[in-house]
Amino acid sequence: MNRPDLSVELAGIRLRNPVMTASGTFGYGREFADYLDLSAIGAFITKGLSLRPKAGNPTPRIVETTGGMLNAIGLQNVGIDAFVAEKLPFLRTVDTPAIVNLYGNTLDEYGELAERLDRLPEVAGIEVNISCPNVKQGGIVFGTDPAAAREVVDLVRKSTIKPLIVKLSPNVTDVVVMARACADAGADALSLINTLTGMAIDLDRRRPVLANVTGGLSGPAIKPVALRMVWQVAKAVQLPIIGIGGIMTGRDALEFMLAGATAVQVGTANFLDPSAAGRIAREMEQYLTEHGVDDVKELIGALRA
Amino acid sequence: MNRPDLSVELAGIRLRNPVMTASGTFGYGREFADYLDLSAIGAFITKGLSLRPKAGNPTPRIVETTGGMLNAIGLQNVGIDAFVAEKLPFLRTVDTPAIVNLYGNTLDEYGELAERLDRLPEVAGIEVNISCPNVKQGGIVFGTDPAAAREVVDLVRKSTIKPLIVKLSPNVTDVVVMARACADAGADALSLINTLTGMAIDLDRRRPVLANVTGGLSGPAIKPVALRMVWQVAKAVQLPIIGIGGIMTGRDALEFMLAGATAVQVGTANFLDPSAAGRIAREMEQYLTEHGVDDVKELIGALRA
Amino acid sequence: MQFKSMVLSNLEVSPGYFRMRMTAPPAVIGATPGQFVMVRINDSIDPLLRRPFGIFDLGTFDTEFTDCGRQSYLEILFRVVGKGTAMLSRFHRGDHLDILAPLGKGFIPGDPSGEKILVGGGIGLAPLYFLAKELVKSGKVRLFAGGRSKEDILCITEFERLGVETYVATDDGTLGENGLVTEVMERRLEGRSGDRTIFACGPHPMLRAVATIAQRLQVPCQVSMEAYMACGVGACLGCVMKGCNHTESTPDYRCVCKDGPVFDSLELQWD
Amino acid sequence: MQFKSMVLSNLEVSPGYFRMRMTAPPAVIGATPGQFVMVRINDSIDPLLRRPFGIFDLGTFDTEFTDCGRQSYLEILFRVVGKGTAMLSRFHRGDHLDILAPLGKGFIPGDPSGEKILVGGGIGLAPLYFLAKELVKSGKVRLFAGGRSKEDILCITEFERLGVETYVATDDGTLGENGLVTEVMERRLEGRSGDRTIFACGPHPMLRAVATIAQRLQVPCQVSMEAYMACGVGACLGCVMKGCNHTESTPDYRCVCKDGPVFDSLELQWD
Ligand SMILES: Cc1cc2nc3c(=O)[nH]c(=O)nc-3n(C[C@H](O)[C@H](O)[C@H](O)COP(=O)(O)OP(=O)(O)OC[C@H]3O[C@@H](n4cnc5c(N)ncnc54)[C@H](O)[C@@H]3O)c2cc1C
Ligand SMILES: Cc1cc2nc3c(=O)[nH]c(=O)nc-3n(C[C@H](O)[C@H](O)[C@H](O)COP(=O)(O)OP(=O)(O)OC[C@H]3O[C@@H](n4cnc5c(N)ncnc54)[C@H](O)[C@@H]3O)c2cc1C
Ligand SMILES: Cc1cc2nc3c(=O)[nH]c(=O)nc-3n(C[C@H](O)[C@H](O)[C@H](O)COP(=O)(O)O)c2cc1C
Ligand SMILES: Cc1cc2nc3c(=O)[nH]c(=O)nc-3n(C[C@H](O)[C@H](O)[C@H](O)COP(=O)(O)O)c2cc1C
Ligand code: FES
Ligand code: FES
Repeated sequence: MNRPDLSVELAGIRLRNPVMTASGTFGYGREFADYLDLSAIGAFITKGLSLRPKAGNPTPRIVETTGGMLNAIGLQNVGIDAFVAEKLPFLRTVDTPAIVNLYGNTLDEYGELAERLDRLPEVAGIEVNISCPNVKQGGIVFGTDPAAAREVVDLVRKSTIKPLIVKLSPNVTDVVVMARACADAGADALSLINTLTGMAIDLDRRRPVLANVTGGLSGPAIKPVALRMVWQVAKAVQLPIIGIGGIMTGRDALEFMLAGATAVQVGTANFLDPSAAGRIAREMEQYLTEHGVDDVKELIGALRA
Repeated sequence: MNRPDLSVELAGIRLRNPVMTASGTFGYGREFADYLDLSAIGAFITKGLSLRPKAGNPTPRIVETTGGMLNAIGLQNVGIDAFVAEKLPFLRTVDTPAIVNLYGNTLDEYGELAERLDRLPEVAGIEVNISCPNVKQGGIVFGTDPAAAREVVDLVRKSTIKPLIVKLSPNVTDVVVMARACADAGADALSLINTLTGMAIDLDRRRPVLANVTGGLSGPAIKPVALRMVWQVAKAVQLPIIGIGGIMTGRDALEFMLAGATAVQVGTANFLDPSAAGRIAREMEQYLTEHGVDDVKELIGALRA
Repeated sequence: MQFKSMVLSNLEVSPGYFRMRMTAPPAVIGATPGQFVMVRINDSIDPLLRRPFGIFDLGTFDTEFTDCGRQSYLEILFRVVGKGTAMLSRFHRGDHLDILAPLGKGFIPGDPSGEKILVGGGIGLAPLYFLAKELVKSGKVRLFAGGRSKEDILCITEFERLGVETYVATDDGTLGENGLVTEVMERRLEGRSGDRTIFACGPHPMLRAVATIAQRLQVPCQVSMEAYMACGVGACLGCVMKGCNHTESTPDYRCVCKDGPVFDSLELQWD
Repeated sequence: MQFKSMVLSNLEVSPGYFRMRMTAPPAVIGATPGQFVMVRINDSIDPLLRRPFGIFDLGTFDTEFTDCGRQSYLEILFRVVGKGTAMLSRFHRGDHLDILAPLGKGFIPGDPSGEKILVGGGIGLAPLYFLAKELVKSGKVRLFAGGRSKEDILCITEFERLGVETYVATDDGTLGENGLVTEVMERRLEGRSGDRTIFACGPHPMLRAVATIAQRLQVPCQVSMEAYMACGVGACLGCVMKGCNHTESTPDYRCVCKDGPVFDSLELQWD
């Protein structure tokens, strides 16, 4: 048998395979270069970028929970100027698409960031984070209110011709409503899910473990919620979906594709195994080979439910 | 040192300790009698009861996920007539309060059920499930719409003078809004959380594992989300709270109390360890003894955040 | 009963199939064939839920490690199919398990004089061995054992040692007859009469076929069912099957864990 | 580097403290003292994240189990504080681990002729042993070791065998002087001069005290910090500490995993 075709196209970006690395879990790509050949994965998403440098939250910022972890990094990042000066040169050296995840504290910041990124040829696409639960001003409001989401996406859409991916929050009553709002406003694809808001408590000290009190839950614990949301949105909205949430193995990734995802992102798994994303792509290929599937695209939305 | 005082009062029900067993995970109390001395726990909640017998969902109804499980029992139950005839006599034989969890498919059913239970002296209180994610008609609507929740609680309140607990769904954008609605409508206490809606996929068969496609996620995986919601609601609403979600140990239970819970419910843990609820109460007592806390009530809401 | 148990031995009796002996309290010896155990594999949360296994055998042996001199044990026979059974396969003597046992309702031996027909598919043989041990005490026992391939036909020697007459069928013909064990059984039963009872355990389609044949030939038939289980004690309602009187408005669900795992085949709806 | 490692030995050197030796690829021998490893304890999800440990020692030994005859190893010294370390404590020879190593920036030995002052609190001694082994090659090394009680003072004999002059202080006076190790160190340094460098590892309050003393006495001081870590490679930003130039609008966060764990004490903000 021939090797199965793992390539997919996502919002105009051609991926050699459906495996990307999730924003905030893979730095700016370079951090994992010792462990993972970037050309083994489909694309990578850089850490959430803002207009100005952002300090983020005090520490502790992370804590392990059962089957997952909470993080309250608070979107610490170098800001767009330093990004262009320090991080962009590396992106030029790899032939794997780099997608920039961005967020703004105000509507205008979203627009300005998108405009500036629009001019950078190293940037294959933009993933708009409207969902980060850690930053009061930005995340919460845009990510849980359909009208606000529509406004943000609309503005970003006008500010760039690059492929526009919108990343959704799971902390909503009806994710389909949010997905529709983003679709209507011109998103090319949807990423879901971001982290579920959670909390951990240090009993002996009678304090929250995280300095920020609450944080975002990621890892295998949230996979069932993520799969459900991908499936719900895939049925309702005609946009390609990137499935995210607790993906640890090639089988996990393929489950997300059955539920309707065109591609996936690997987050927390990068921490346990810095070569996870490459391994997952290999495991997907192996599964397809063993099961006589020529083309991974056959699995997209192929769930019989 | 004297033994610490573990008793709490909840909506007028006196509990010898804060540990209850969660609805749907403990049958009607009798199922666990071989493994657990019911007088070792504070109270137990019976399986969700409806007016008429309910068949529930086709099987498979349960599947394990990482750090948790999905269930789509579909609220199978014997109905109130059989409950009175077959289950009530046992409740008479134990000196531990039995709280009846109920749900209706329509508003009227909620009212009628509450009225009928109101007359039963064996029933120490009523827990209204407005949050079950499995039954389209009932669960979803009442549990995620504040106006509908208010209506249900209002009607049940008018139908019974028994302690009235309302159990909230975590599948909402803002649990505090739901909590306030129930408080305003006359709830005496709030239980949170019910299960998060999730899904599992059988890759090889390309089918959902559960016949019902989606199910409710419970177990330690959801504990961070549950803690967060208890904390949010405790800050905002002046009602006693019952913390539920992934409690496996006495430490877990005490964390919920720090976050603001007056009592807790143990669900999935009963399956791994049929004596879990009793063990958890013992572990709580031991922790208090070791840390020189005389009264568990000191911990309620004592989180320094 | 909930108890801590120590693994005494764990042998791979056929590729991917393990026979594990573990200590048990004396009261477990009162279990009836067809009852099962729920095993908590470790006190981590991975795997989270207990795993159900039929009782393959039980008994007592002389030991130095208890005061009284005799130690009760129980055995399970399991096939590695996923995470939990893979972990179990790596247990060795001295490792500990947390067990609930005995659970559920077992087989009802019935009239001692009649002929007993056991039908097992693959790992479905597990509870039938314990049953055979009891049944041979009072009468003739025949076993029809089926499986995909010769590796899936387990412990036949043990059955024969009990004096059970065995018939084997495999899907690929690598052992015994080529074909389905239900066909072999049907041929065997067809046209004969007398006081007979069928006891069957195996995959759902096999049990359905056995039930159909039994009904046609009017032979009483007990089947041991499998289902996903969470609690094992009748509380979660995860493991139900439709009873014969089931309709949507008057549900007649039976818990495999509590009302079963052994049912009279006529009690169930076989859709 | 990511590699599979086999445990060679795991000894409880003091109640609750374990010294574990494990195989490593030859390249790991190039690690500098102060660098650390991230250990994946098993391939289950419990515990989920890797756990960071300083390198206590490394080297090679003759072996039969490689072709080349020499096998590289590394050692960690760890204290059981929670789930992961409890699991690690139960590992024995032959068990496997998945390791990332060497990670981060280690100590900078500096001028070979100067006097080296090591200050370790409790398990903070771990990376100082590897450091001492390097430093004794070129000059005088003194160790100030502190801990709650005598059980928390580790491997002093090993340090002395290297020729390190050791001073011990315990909070309860059960070994060495009664009091804080920083006080003992301060007394020792006070009023003397010469080319000296401090290398410290231990709990945060101890390091803060050491940094303060060093600054007052104008002795260069390197500290090895701890933080909750997820990735260990500078990607997640979970492990940051405020650098000396940090303000909210011009953040100067340093990653303990990548920019550290060893920092010049003047590089950090010690609030
Ligand atoms: C009453 C009863 C008695 C049983 N007796 C035996 C026995 O004697 N020997 C034996 O080998 N097996 C027996 N089983 C089946 C055994 O429980 C499952 O094979 C086991 O739970 C799988 O665990 P796992 O972690 O290895 O698999 P998982 O990783 O959980 O799943 C792997 C595969 O096994 C299937 N599976 C998982 N749980 C069950 C379950 N409870 N019932 C049926 N299929 C399941 C899944 O659908 C999946 O395809 C029995 C089951 C029941 C209900
Ligand atoms: C660079 C570095 C080097 C280290 N070197 C050593 C060493 O050589 N020997 C040694 O015994 N320990 C060392 N530690 C600390 C060690 O990583 C933790 O003790 C270990 O991760 C705890 O794991 P656990 O699962 O047992 O504890 P958990 O169950 O996760 O937690 C138990 C307790 O340990 C604390 N803890 C958990 N993780 C960390 C962490 N990453 N840093 C600090 N505290 C933590 C928690 O706050 C909690 O109070 C080092 C830490 C770092 C960052
Ligand atoms: C430490 C950490 C930092 C993260 N930072 C970002 C971020 O900057 N922007 C963003 O959109 N998502 C961020 N996320 C969310 C992930 O991209 C991903 O959506 C989430 O972790 C779920 O996937 P997982 O379960 O595979 O980790 C972060 C997650 C983690 C764990
Ligand atoms: C098998 C199962 C059945 C349940 N049935 C009900 C029910 O009938 N009514 C209800 O309000 N909650 C029901 N629940 C939810 C639990 O009461 C509890 O809220 C949830 O499981 C979270 O707690 P846990 O993580 O401790 O299990 C059920 C949960 C499980 C696992
Ligand atoms: S397994 Fe819970 S009712 Fe049968
Ligand atoms: S541990 Fe991830 S950046 Fe340091």
